[in-house]
Amino acid sequence: MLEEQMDILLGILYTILGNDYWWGPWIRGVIGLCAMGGIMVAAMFAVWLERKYASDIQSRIGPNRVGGKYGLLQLIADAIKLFTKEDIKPDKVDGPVWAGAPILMFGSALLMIIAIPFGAFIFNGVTYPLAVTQFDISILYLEAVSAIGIIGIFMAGWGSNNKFSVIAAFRNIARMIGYEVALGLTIVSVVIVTGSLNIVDIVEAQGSVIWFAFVMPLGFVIFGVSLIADMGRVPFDQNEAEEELIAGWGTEYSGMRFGLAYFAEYIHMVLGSCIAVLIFLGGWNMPGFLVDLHIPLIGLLPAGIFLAKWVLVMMFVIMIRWALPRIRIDQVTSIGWKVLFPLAMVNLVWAAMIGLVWPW
Amino acid sequence: MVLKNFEEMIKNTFRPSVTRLCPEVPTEVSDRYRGMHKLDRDKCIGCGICAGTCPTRAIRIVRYGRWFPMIDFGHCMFCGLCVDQCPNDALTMTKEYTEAISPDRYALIYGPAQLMGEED
Amino acid sequence: MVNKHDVKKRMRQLAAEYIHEPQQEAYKLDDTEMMLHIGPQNPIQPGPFLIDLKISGETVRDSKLYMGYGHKGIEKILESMTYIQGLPVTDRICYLASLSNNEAYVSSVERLLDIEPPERSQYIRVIMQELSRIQSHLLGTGEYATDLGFVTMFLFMIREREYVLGLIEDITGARITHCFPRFGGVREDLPDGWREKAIDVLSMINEKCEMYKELFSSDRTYRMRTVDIGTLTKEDVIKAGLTGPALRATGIDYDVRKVYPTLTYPDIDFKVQTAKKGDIFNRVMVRINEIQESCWIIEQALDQMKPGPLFPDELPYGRRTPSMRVPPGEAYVPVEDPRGEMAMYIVSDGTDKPYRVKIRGPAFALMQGLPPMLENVYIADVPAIAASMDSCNSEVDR
Amino acid sequence: MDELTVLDSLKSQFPDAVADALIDSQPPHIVCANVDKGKIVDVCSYLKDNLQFNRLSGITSVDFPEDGKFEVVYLIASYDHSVIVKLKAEVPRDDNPSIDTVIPVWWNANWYEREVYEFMGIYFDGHPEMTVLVLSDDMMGEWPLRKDYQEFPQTTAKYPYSDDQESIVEEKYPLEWKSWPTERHYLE
Repeated sequence: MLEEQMDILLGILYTILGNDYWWGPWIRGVIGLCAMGGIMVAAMFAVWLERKYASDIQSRIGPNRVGGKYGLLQLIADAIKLFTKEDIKPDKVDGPVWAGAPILMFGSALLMIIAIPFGAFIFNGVTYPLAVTQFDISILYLEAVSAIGIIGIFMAGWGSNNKFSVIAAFRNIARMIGYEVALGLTIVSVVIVTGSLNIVDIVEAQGSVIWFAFVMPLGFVIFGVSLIADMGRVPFDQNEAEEELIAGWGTEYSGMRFGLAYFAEYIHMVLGSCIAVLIFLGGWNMPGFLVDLHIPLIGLLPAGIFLAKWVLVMMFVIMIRWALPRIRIDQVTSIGWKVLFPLAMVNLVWAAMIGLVWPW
Repeated sequence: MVLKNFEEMIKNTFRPSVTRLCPEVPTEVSDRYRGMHKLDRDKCIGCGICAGTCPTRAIRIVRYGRWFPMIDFGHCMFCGLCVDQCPNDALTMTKEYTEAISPDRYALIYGPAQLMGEED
Repeated sequence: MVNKHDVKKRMRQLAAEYIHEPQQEAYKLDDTEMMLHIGPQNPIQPGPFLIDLKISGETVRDSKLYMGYGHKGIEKILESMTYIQGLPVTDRICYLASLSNNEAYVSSVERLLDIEPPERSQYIRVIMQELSRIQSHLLGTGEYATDLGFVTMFLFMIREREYVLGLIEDITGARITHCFPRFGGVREDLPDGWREKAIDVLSMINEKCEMYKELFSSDRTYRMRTVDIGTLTKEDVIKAGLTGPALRATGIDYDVRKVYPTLTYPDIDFKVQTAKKGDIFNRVMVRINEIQESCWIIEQALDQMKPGPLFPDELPYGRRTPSMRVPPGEAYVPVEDPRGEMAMYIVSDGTDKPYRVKIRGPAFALMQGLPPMLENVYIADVPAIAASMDSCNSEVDR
Repeated sequence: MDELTVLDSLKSQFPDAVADALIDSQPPHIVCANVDKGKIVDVCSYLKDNLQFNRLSGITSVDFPEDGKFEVVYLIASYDHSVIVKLKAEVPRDDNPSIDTVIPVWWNANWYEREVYEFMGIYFDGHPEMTVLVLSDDMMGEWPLRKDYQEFPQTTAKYPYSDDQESIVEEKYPLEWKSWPTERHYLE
């Protein structure tokens, strides 16, 4: 009885997946919508995790009222508050630039979604990555699109007509130039080894041999530091250092405009963690010490593995924020150019040597 | 290196939290806590020393049968000088402090009856 | 009916009247410079004050300090109150050091009255002074850590401070405004079982201080922000007349507890904590060392204490200090506040109210010495330097 | 360096300018002296250069309207020894009371002098910026710490009744003694 039903179900799945017509725009569209909604939920989860984990670190209780004992729905309450706030537009801001900045930041974060595979679905031995699109230069696309958000921050700083905001915007640009180079070079080193700019290929390359975090640990550390700098989190959150610059570029924003920009930052953090998992931590592949168990990778299990890794990376990023003081902007740029950039070059040479013998 | 910090933070994650849920779990105050006043009807002689010594002039002597103090908790700063100087130890301080908050400042004026806990 | 447009117009007029071309030298700007007004309301500040920074890029070229946003007129208030009524007012000079302020006031009045508290009271006052120092340093260092973006450290220190406040509350009955010493003694004796509780808490704080020191000195990002930044030399501190940890961090072992010993400090064995370089890192380290030294002082005081009266026998009133006439004269007794030398210069004319009270606070000198330190530093160092001085704005404004 | 040395040195160096020099009987044994108003900078620089008084602890002022004078009080201490010197300079209480600044001697006299000026109205000749420090700009010229300053409320708090509220309370507690207890209980 059960077997019959399973057969019917598998038959339907096979028809859907095996058929190019179905696997074409429709499925991708559905995945895209799911990813869109999922990323919002994930960002809300990130905010909740940040607050809850920070409170654990600091011996506090944290959110505990809205949505049960653990305050799971706290962010919904916050969102309602932000939506219903008065939209205050300061008198002397540069209107379109000021109003467009949060939209641009949010948009750039959303643009990244389409290239990222959020796990995979394995059926009949065939891997179907849960990505909206699969194109050959997806990692390059991600790099390019994520940099658009920085233009948004500069627009916010400039359009606000506020000294603190403009200082923050300049700091952001200076930091971005310093760190985007190292970030790009580590990604290039991964690309050299795998010989592909497609994230799915990179993940599959790690599945067969070993994760890139162990192949090039130096590159992984550089990537991690640059990524945190890219996300703008402590110790690299000079662009919104509240003790120095009040709220940095966000000084003149309030209500949902602020909420949008704030949310965009968290989406950025969520997607950044995803990228770290994908290109250095093996994506949806089973961790090495569990491979011997021979658990068959079927169905949505890979997506679950991906999710678990993603949560761990997020927790690490959050933990760093609460464990370290902020460093100064001149130190940030000098670390970027004098330490990370040369090391990234060294890593590039190392990757080229690995690439000669890859796959082992 | 910064690893020491990471270690300390991760260790701290597993320690119990030291804060408490505010209105649900009451604050533990010490025995000597200087909260709102309590007046002993039998001991008070209505001398007015408390009113004379109050730095914020929150105490006033009024007629309630005999002379008794009346305290404005909106002005009281709980320094305890009135309690110290009370010659008959009629005025004491309790651990109660939540009642000293009100949106209506006139509700904070406690007459002798309220201080003695006799009515409302 | 108020028209919204009219309100806006009026506000613009007011703004135009208010924003005038400043005449002072500090406001003349080059093409590459701009003024950054930090304050009077800013997240970095413990109280309201205004720093005008002349910045060029990320570097501060010049700075100007404006005080007085929290002026309370305490000196004038004290003139209009009797001596005992003035005691709770001295709590409000700086809420972090209210016990030291009480002590400075009470010891000056005791000089005028020519009475001396008995030994037990003196020991209790020593204990209160040191507890006050511990809680002030914990909060001051925590606030400073926040200004570096190290929020967790602030919450750690607040957590420990809570236990110290609990100890103080057990004795005085209040958490921050204590009003505890009296002329010639103290309000109440130590409660039963306080000694054991205190020793537990103090040893815990001692351990935690070791942990803080380890975290502070091993953390590279922290050292990058603090070592060799905001350095004060010996000449600088002598010029600015500083006292307290900011002075001792430069290597001068000047401590009011040693130089003008009051109470039973001469009987207690303690070391004046100093450091060599006088930068931010050293100032904070001196503070944490002082917390440990204070724990040691309290333990000694608890051991040396003997049972006895709280007030001298010849004093007729004890803790029921009435409004009384004080013989004419002048008194000035320095006391070591958490931030430095605290003293009140009290002039009495023989009535029941002080004729003049001058509050000489340590934060006044610290604030005055701040603008020269802010030249040619980065903007990010401004909060770090200002917070490492641990100055209390409320005390400067009074 | 002890109190007697300082006292003798001051007396011998400035026989005319220093008067009523004595040592306070109670600890900390402060050396008190009245100094001629015109000689204050000389005495201060002598103290700093020859007796290591390198720390100005504070400058304050006291108003004596009956005697028609202000006293400017200099509290001077040192990082090297434990003697405190208290110098008093009398300034006549006329329309423009003034005294010389001691900023050339001690840099940190700046704010103390500004404070004395805004509160007491004693002008310090030669001070680089004699502006308000803690008061607001429009209070300049009121000299709030002078004894004849009228604006300060003599009672720090008024009982918070409006007239109608007073009647409500009176209904509840019939007040026969309405005035505040103004008599203090003195203890000689």
